Amino acid sequence: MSVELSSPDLKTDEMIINMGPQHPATHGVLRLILTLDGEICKHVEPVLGHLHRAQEWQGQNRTWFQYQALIDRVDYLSGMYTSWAMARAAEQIDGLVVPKRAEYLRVILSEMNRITSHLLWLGTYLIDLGAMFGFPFYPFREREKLFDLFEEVAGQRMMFNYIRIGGVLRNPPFGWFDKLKRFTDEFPDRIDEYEAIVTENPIFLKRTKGVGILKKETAMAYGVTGPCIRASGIPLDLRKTKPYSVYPELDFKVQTMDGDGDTWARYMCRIREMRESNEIIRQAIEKIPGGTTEELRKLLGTTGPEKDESKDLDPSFLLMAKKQNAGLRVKAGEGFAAVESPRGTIGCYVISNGSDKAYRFKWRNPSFCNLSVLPELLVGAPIADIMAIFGSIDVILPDVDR
Amino acid sequence: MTETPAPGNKPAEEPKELTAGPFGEFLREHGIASTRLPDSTGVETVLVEGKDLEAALKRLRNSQETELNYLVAVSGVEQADSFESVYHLWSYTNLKELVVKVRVAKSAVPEGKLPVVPSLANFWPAANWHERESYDLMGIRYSGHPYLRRILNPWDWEGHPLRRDYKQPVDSLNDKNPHSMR
Amino acid sequence: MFALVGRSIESLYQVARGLKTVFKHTVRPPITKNFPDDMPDLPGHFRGRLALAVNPQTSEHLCISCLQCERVCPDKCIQITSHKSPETNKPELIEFKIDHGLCMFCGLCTEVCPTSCIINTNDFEMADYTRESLVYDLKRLTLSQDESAHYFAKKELPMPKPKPPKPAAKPAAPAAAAKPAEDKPEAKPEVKAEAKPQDLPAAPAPESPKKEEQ
Amino acid sequence: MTSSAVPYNLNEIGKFFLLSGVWLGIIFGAVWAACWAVGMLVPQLILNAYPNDPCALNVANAIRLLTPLVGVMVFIPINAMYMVLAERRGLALFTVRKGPNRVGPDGFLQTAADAVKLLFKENINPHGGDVLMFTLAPIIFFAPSVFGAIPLLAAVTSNHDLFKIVNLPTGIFYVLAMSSIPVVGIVMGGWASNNKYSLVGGLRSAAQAISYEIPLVLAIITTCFLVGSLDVVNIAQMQKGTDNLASFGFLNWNFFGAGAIPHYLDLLMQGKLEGAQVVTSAFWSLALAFCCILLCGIYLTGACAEINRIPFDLPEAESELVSGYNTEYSGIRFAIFFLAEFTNLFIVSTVAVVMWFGGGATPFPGFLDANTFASIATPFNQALAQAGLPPLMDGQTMSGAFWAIFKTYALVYFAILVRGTLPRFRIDQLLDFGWKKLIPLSLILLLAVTYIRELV
Repeated sequence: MSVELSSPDLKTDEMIINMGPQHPATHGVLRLILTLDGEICKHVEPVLGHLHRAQEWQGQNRTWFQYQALIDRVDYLSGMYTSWAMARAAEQIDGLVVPKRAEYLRVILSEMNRITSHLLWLGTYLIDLGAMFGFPFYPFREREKLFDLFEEVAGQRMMFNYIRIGGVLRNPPFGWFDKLKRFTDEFPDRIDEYEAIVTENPIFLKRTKGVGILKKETAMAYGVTGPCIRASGIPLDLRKTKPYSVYPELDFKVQTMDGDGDTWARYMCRIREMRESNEIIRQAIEKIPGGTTEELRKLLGTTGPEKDESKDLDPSFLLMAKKQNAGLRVKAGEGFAAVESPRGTIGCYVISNGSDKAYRFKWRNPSFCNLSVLPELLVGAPIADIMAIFGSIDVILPDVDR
Repeated sequence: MTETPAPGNKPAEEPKELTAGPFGEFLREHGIASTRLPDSTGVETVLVEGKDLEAALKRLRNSQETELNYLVAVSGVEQADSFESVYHLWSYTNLKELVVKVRVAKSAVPEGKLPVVPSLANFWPAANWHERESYDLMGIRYSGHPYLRRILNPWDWEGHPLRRDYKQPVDSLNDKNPHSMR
Repeated sequence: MFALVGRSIESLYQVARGLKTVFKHTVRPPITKNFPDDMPDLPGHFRGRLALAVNPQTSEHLCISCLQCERVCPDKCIQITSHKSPETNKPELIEFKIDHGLCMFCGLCTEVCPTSCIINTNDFEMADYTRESLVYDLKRLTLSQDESAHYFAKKELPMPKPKPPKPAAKPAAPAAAAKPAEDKPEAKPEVKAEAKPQDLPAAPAPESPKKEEQ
Repeated sequence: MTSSAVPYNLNEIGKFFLLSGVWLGIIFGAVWAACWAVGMLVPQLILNAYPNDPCALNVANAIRLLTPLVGVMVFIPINAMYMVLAERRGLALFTVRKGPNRVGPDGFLQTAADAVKLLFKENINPHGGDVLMFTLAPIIFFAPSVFGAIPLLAAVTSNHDLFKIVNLPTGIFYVLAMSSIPVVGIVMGGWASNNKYSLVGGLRSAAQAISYEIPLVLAIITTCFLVGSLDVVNIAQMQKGTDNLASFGFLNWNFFGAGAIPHYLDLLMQGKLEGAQVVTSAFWSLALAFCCILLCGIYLTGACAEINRIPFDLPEAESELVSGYNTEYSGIRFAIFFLAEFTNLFIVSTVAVVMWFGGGATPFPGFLDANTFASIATPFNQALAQAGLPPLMDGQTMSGAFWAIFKTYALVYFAILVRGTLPRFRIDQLLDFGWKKLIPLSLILLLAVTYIRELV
């Protein structure tokens, strides 16, 4: 066989590789059918649904009260937000006004949850980039601390089941706010440490700068939300653009990045968001009506839970606008509510017919929508960048597949 | 809510005519007929014909006045007598929101066929996966979709699980099977 | 050329900064806990294995067979068998089964229980060899009087009122007292005296009892 | 929340050092005992048994010749076991964890348990794979590191009588030649696995090894050129400094310009420099030292790439290629891959120590040098002599071995620290870095060193 190596007729074949669903870096069970030319990606087809649990069907076949316990599992890294989206949808339909204290507790716990989610992303993203052994443990350390706090107030570390239709489940225990305050004090230093290791690291810069560029127009056309689109320069953050809950009372900035929105910008955006969330928590602790649990107890003049039934209670100190019981019903109507989750707009479209079950549930999951832009980003990228790009859009597969 | 009668439990139908909201006016100015539906929790809701859908959404997306350039979700809904495809439109730049619905009456769907709604995926990639999902779970065929394939269920799945008349298959991992592994 | 040299030096500096930060962690104490040796200090509200409490004062079984938990369970993992007592005309508990293999520890059953009978304990080590052994029956579920007292204090549950004395022998009583202690060694430690607040105002407190009590 | 109260972690650090000390004691005890038995005890026993038999003399000598091989054979597996444990515990220290601490006292036997586990696991042949190649690959990967290590034995033992035999006049070339063979094993393993990820990993490895071999060899050649020898023993000995320079300790190392700085200081103290010469000489000495530091850096970078350590672990890039060439391996074959990886790390560190960090020379004259060790060894030797047995070892060898190993492990720990910090390159960036940065730099250094050498 005489083949001229420089000839354009040199016969090469495209290689088709199945990346996933059991690949270590597909964050669970995403399957990417890659068509490779050498190490360059020619075509990508994501195959979803390996983790499909029929969350919408379950919502329609369980009572509101039961389904509240399930929806943390839709996006298990930020369970507060799925709960919150559904609670908001139901509250909108029902016309409930959630007490102030409950809203503040929601904000505090959700921002904590945002931090844990971003921390997990940070750790796993560095694993995707190959820093397998050292760095990823540091974000997880802080995450554990937050999970301990979650455990004290909600009962479990990830499946909170804390935000309920009309309020929240319970007040944090004594000393909880102090612990949280201590965490917010030390957390910025920890982020500084992460940044010292990662942000300016030449290898990290090489791997991320100019890689996986997501243009504004593309991002908007695909309905990308969350840090991904903020890194592309569009200040879409529902906490500011469509303010809900008590966010208007809190002082914070939407973190956007200039430039094209490459992988590094998405990284940086999340780092800044963590700092911002930390500030939000700090402010919310200051502003929460009734103060810490100890102060609230003192205010109410009660010592134990038996006497909490006092009637002359300031309504903003309540936790629930609607009594939670097994026969919880929501008025007939339809509504769409969205909250800003760590991954973007998480929306819940609910049609209720007044019974104790919803007539139709539809989740608008940020991961699902953000993932749809992946084939666009991956074409032309080498195989090593697939993980850098895929990791940077931060999808969580249960959220994609529901 | 008029359009949410569950089988067996339906509120009274309100025949009174609703006046067109700002978006309805906007659509009419551009020659697209629309019907105002009751607001969904304070957001204007319009019903458009399937054939007008693409034109309407292109207008709403590209026009300077509206700039509804953020397609939040496409949901398939099965009502008592119709299938609906619901489009939640937001804006990246301003606070406007709109809900657009397309209805296909069940009586208009031939036996053994799926209800057909025109697809947006060709000019609005955000709709691509949402429409696939809606097709997969609710069985609404989006005509003109570039790659209308099941997305959450396996490719060889039979039936559309969120339909009210869907029968769950009995397999080894299923409670209904007497030899269930559970 | 100089730019290249400058960039190289900058890069080396940044790498060195990273290495220094990592090396600094050597002197930080580890966050690892030696798990079986030192058990985590779980909060009272931790949602662990489900159990049935007895009255901490009188060691009566608290379950009134109202079937609320069975109905609310999203996983349908609770199975209650009861019959109507001929003497008192009230339901009496015969068997109570929880399939912990199905349970997802959402805690809804504990929220609806009118007598605070079913509670989430702090026990989370339930690994077993068969699926069948994950199905806990009444005997394995019922806590001893000490354990009940411990959890009632830890969760700040209101003390239940003793049931009115019954003329007939209680079928549920034998299970209540005879609970082997080694089942839950880690739950034994001293009852914490410090007050932990629970549901402050209007939490989803056990809704008005007697509602389902026929 | 409570962790920030106590900023010190002396407990864990202490445990780490204790564990290292015990393991190192075991390693050297075992190697020493094996070498002593094969090289001294057995020949002496044979000679004692057949005092005047020429045949026995030949047999004794033949057995004596086996000493280096036995030493290496004993050393490598135990050493790899320790290094795996040290890596895991070291990384645990850097990442605020505890690391393996269950098997044996405080995790002491973790790797032994792992080794046993791997030995008993099933060898799986991938479907459609080439079984012969698949089996040979780990051996080809592993064997060169064993044989490549042998000349270094002479260097680290200060050319002890027993190890003289393995010293080659072109020892460093032999080591380099051997170190380039393992890549064949990787490519074979990747090919024979019948797995696309493995194949990509194997090919990446080939590309990487070829591109990083050049700067690595150039760095070593430049240093050899500067020193004027290819003999590892010679190179190591020279860094002790000649008689009048020996008091400068670590400044004599090739790392600091192959004796240029001590030479300059010596001249300065003797007052032999005058006028502008004081400055120019100093400048050129420092320039040479700087070049040597760069050379060492190039070598370490290239070596990292040669042995596939982070940040150059592309052939097994876990997040991209699952595990690269060893995806399909299991059981003893995987164990051999694993063993070879750590052995290679040790060997490249030893080469660096011999080439740049003074081999067995003490960094500070008089600190733990031959005399100190001689005073430790004397009582043992006397006791053995009374029992009619050959002496254990002399102070010179002990000191050399101690310092060479000490420095080698210092480099190994540095590699662990790097592993704990840096992310991985991308393959094209890696090749760019190799071809466009390191190779030109090493060529420039070769020229610069040639020039500066004449000026110093």
